[in-house]
Amino acid sequence: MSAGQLPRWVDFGLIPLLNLAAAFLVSGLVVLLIGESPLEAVGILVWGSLGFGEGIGFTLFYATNFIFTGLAVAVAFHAGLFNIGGEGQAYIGGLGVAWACLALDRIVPWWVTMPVAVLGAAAAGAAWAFVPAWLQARRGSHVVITTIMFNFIAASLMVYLLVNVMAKPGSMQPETRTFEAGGRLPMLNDLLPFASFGTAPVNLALVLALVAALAVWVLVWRTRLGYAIRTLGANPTAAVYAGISPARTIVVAMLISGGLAGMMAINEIMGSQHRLLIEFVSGYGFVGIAVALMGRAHPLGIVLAAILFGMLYQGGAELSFEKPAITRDMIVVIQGLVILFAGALEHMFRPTLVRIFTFARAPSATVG
Amino acid sequence: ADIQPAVLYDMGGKFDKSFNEAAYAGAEEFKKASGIDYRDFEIQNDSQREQALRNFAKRGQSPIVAIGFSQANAVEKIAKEFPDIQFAIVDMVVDLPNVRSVVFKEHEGSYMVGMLAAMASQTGKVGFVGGMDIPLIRKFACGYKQGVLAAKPDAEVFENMTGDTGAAWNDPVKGGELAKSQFARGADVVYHAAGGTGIGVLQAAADAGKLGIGVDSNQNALHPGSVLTSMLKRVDVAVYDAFEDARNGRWTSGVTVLGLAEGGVDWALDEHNEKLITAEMKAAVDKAREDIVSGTVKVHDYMADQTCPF
Amino acid sequence: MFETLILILDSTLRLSTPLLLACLAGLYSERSGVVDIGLEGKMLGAAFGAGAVAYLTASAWAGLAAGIAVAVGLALVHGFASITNRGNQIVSGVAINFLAAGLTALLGQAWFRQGGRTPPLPEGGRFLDIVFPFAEELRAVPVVGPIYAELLSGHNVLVYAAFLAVPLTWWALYRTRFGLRLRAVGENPAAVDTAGISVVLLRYRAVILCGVLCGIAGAYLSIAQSSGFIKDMTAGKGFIALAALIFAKWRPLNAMFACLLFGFLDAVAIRLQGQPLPGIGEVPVQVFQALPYILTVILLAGFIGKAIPPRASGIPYLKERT
Amino acid sequence: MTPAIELRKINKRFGSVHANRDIDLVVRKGSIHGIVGENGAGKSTLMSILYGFYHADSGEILVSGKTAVIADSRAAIRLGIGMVHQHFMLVDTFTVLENVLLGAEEGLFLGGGADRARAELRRLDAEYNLKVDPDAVVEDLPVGLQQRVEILKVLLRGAEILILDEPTGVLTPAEADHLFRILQVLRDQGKTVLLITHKLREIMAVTDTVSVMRRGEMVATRATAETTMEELAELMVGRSVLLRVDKTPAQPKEKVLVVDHLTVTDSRGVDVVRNVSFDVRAGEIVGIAGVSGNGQSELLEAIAGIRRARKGSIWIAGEAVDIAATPLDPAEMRRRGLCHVPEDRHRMGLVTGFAEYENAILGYQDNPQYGRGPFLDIRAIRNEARAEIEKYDIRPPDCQLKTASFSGGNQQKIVLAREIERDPTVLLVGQPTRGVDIGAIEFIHRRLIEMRDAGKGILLVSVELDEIRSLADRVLVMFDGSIVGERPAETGEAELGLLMAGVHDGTVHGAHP
Ligand SMILES: Nc1ncnc2c1ncn2[C@@H]1O[C@H](COP(=O)(O)OP(=O)(O)OP(=O)(O)O)[C@@H](O)[C@H]1O
Ligand SMILES: Nc1ncnc2c1ncn2[C@@H]1O[C@H](COP(=O)(O)OP(=O)(O)OP(=O)(O)O)[C@@H](O)[C@H]1O
Ligand SMILES: [Mg+2]
Ligand SMILES: [Mg+2]
Repeated sequence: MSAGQLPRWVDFGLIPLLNLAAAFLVSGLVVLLIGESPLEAVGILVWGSLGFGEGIGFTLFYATNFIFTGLAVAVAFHAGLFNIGGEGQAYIGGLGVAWACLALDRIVPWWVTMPVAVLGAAAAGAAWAFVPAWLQARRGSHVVITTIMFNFIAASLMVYLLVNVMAKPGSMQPETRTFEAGGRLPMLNDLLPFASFGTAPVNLALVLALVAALAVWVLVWRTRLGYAIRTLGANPTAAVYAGISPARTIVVAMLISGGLAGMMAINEIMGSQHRLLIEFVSGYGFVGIAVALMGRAHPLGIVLAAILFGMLYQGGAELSFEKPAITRDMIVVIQGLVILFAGALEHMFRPTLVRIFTFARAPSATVG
Repeated sequence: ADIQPAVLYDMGGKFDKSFNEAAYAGAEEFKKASGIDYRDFEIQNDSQREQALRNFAKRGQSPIVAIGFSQANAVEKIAKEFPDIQFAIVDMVVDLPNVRSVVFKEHEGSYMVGMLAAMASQTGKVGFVGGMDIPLIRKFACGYKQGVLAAKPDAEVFENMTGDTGAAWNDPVKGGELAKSQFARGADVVYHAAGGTGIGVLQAAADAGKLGIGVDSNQNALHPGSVLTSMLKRVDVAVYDAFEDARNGRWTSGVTVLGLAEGGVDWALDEHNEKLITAEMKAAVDKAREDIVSGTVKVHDYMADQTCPF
Repeated sequence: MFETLILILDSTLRLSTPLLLACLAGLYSERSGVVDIGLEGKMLGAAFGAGAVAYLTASAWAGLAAGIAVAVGLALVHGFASITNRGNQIVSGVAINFLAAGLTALLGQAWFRQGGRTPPLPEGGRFLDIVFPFAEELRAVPVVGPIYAELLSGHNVLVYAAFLAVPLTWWALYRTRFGLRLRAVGENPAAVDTAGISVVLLRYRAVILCGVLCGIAGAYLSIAQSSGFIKDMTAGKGFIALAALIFAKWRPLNAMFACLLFGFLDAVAIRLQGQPLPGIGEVPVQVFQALPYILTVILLAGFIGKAIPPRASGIPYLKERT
Repeated sequence: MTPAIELRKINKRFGSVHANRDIDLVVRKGSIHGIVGENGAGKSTLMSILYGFYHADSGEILVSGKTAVIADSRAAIRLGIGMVHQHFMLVDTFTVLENVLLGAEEGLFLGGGADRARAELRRLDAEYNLKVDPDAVVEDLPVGLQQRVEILKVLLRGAEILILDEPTGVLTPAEADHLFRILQVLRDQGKTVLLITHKLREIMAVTDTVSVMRRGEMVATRATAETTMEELAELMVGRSVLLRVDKTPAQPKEKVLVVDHLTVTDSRGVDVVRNVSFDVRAGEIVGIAGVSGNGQSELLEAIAGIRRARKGSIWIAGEAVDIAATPLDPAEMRRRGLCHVPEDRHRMGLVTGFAEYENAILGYQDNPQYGRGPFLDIRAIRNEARAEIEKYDIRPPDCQLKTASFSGGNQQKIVLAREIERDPTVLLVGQPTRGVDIGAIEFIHRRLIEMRDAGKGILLVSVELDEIRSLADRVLVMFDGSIVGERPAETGEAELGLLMAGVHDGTVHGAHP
């Protein structure tokens, strides 16, 4: 799609804004339907997510999760693979984090544990992506099916491990013991002197996520491997022609994808919960699909989309806290509408704007 | 001044047809009786537990009742931050001076309905359908088995779990299939501890002309004549009491264990199932209740040693 | 043993029905070139619509109609986004899943105040099992009896509809004008366009058919297999149906076998769960929970070759590169 | 007599591109009317407007003297207009019959319509000698036959006005002649034919009238009898063009590529290349002639390391490559100095979604000069791409532009530049000028001769006999997977044509089963 016909600020500024406005307009109608004031609701949503330090902190905390899972989907996407397995890969990634933290937290400070945990998370997530990747590469088994299946298998594995192997004795909760200081990432609030994120769990993993985003950008557009990945995704026959091994590239791309998804667990497990617990991924992997696609598989877009979703999560929580009539389901509806209007219907206003701008630029050029 | 109570539900949400819903019922009951409104919140992910508790606390809500064992860590943390606010947690113990912990002896209630199941069974085979294979559900299952065997030592108990994802608590279709599979193996009474999934279990029992047993709240009315009884877990009472005690200035912290003796767990008998419970059955469970309360019969608590000897 | 097998197969039929309906739904859509990962959402929406209306009207048929209407409505949203506005089809599907999950719970709570559940259905609100003539009498006949009485007889009308939809779909796809054009538009929309056929209308028809079948699938869940709607009751079936569709390489007969296979694996896992395995002994229940998925992966790796989707699927049709 | 078609002041813009500008055109009924023009001149656009595939921004269309509103292709078909598109509009996975049936089903169900279509196909075969197996799947057919299906589609719908957009780009001379005979029969039956082609020889041979387009405008219309190729070429390009390749006799030196008993089996298990042996020396161009689909593509791909060979061996610059045994590795072939311009630039030679500079390193992405370690040095790559753009006059000269936005001729130059500038020992070239206008053809041919003269060995595969004859120093003819003969470049077209049809030593060699 050539963007040439509209000024850049329209393409990258006005159109997304219009789309978001449409999403909120329709959401407003739903809010109106259940008898609340849409304006007030938007106010609370925005204020709740951006209006004060702690709100921002929560927004960024959620955004961290989405950056990881969004990047995971995007890397696979560039290789022409649709990895729906982020959910399972992140879940298993938690194992890597937990093993590192449980082993080290009482012995060494967090900054020693952290690299081990990051490696553990990435390795575990990558390992979970490996089988689908290998099957796709060698047997042509469709990665969409296998990653869906591996999400379910991950859930079973984790319940087994958490209930029977890793649970702290005597606890009702299928969860490990809580990590000591050596297994906890510092909160950004404590790290940055000027920050005022209050008690929000936004932590060092955010920095890690941003580094990951930058690394993905470099990987995809500035390395030979990224070139191979994109070539394979865009034209598999050309990739073969260019001496790029499809099998190898598929596996590598999926390993990176799985590793990124696995790293989401750093934020949740080492950064916030400080223990491995059941179902901690709670849908972040799936939202990653929407984030990646809305961000057009570009790291910058993903970071922005992740922040938008972080806002919806945090602002939505504030909203349902303030307005009990607006339940958490309402927030899901709003998310759906945002994905619909800002994602799937992103071209809706385009033709109109093109007409307006062409007209404005050349009022004499009569057409038809 | 009036108290400003609050309830924080667990992930299942306040209409989970299970303990969260019971908590909601208790809070509503209190509101009706006292005219005092309350706040509540349904979390969507683990990070919101602390956030919501803190939000309540900051607004001066008290007492704040957190439902579900998953809230323990959050309650512990926030209760320390706000020592002047009264907290309560259901299903888990948090040892702090401003926290009331309410735990239930689900195994005792399950024991009672297990006995009823065994006695109502023609085939000597009964079933259990749990949501997810987690300790709490094993606790239900274990008490139930002991009860079944107490009434009929040669009885057989089939035990199934629905799944390993959150959907396990909301999958009536799978619940129905699990029940049907147990019926196919000869069971004719099935007890569920599976939230919304259980609706499918009870439906399958009704469809097949077998008996189901409800859980947490009284589900006898769902299929009158087909639900043998329900194991009541009075989370509603726990919530109601917490609010009421705070209002009357009778608030106590510490651990409250609610078993048969305290009326915290029970089995339901009403007009919907009275025809199903014979005098003989009733007599037997009444006897068992006495024995349990007096301590002559000890119902095994799975959580005590993480095993179920049955 | 034989009886066990019959019972497992019986359960297989029940479990595969919603998958099959959703899978065929996806087949129409994807064969026309519109990728649909919103099957889950459409099914969920339909389950809710069916549950709500069947409760209010005490008529299963009215419920079914409502379920279909809801799913078609969501399908049209998908069509509007991906056909008319040429949006990203996957994003649109994701959006529909979110919308359905949120709206069903929200409206369910607003209307029935039971936490997004619909109340249990009244008499007549549910599709009941159809017992074939002489089913009971013939039950005693060896082999044929149980097959007739247990396996063939005693399902609700939607089960039969689902399996009837397979040959119908095959026929529609390969023996009718609509089918020819549908297959063509999924492979090369430009060819259809130059043949003087509207790509947009054709795809809308496919997407609507997809909605109709998703509607039946959803209605089956809430007013045939269960008695009422429960929030999130589709429990991932839409995704499994999608997997089945790929497994089936977008062909109707294969779709039936794929769904039967998934249903069968599920039924076997349910049946085996909680029983010690011969030679292995007591096995953790999670093994059985994961079994259908593990077996699917193994089967996929072992027997099914590469699945090549309809060539134009997922790509919006755009003839003028503006 | 009223003209079959009259176009008045047709305008069409694609965004900022003014593809058709005030086009006027009159096409006489019962004539063959040729249209020529460079790549991107707007020929296809104009025809698509006539066929209702695109809508003109302004202008008027008259069909048989009556103003026609052609809202879509259906309307065009109803007016008796049929079109064979430059890029085939076939459903590859369908059978011939299904393709022909699409849009002409006659009724809701396929049964009756299919029978009628079958009968009609038989009739058309009898009348025009257009044989195809109705039950063959289109993607298994050679391009020549695929085009035949397109023509059958048009005829079956009873078109009175036929538009053919570059129909001969994929045909052998014999096939092209056959097509032209059919067109002449059609004309004699009173039908009107609009023919777009880059080949001026064809224009001179078959058309009655010819119109020339340049940069979206109609610059001239001539009676064919009253014009010359030179004049047309000049009208098209706006300058005079050399229509013949100037070259000196080759001076072959050592063998740089030796192919020995090569056999290649395709995915269906059929031997598509059978026991082929030949060599290429430094400083010569060896041409492989043949009707497309006789194994040339597979031969090239096997040599390039893209396709596995079942038997045989290859020496590059004296070093043996056991291509049957080692795992496939096109990169290794490149390291040994073998470069490859693939036949199909869209399928293989380019990633059209990439920027031009990214395509400039396709296949060479791992070369040390394009980066350090795992990283790519974008600046170095762009500099090289800019140099190639300049040297090969690739237009527009913007290396950051998406490759899809270049015309076919310029895309071809991108591929050629990339492979030639690698300074290979051996260059494999497949269909170097397919769909490319004469200006670009002239340039490409000149570059290949220069390479030869610089002492490179070139293996050229082309279905254009003209191209082979004017470029190659030796000609090998492939038929049904085997090399059926070697001839010097001066050999007459007739003799080569016979070899290509499988006739040699006076016997006809039938296709193997
Ligand atoms: N679908 C399209 N979208 C945008 N621009 C187009 C499209 N098709 C053609 N164009 C523009 O119109 C011009 C004319 O293109 P057209 O395909 O008609 O050329 P042509 O004369 O057929 O060239 P060729 O000989 O290469 O086939 C091109 O330069 C291009 O810029
Ligand atoms: N997205 C686009 N926007 C504007 N112009 C485009 C775009 N894509 C292609 N074009 C233009 O369309 C013209 C025709 O493109 P096309 O791909 O049909 O080339 P072609 O010359 O016909 O090549 P071929 O002979 O290989 O078919 C080119 O001149 C190119 O500049
Ligand atoms: Mg053209
Ligand atoms: Mg062209």
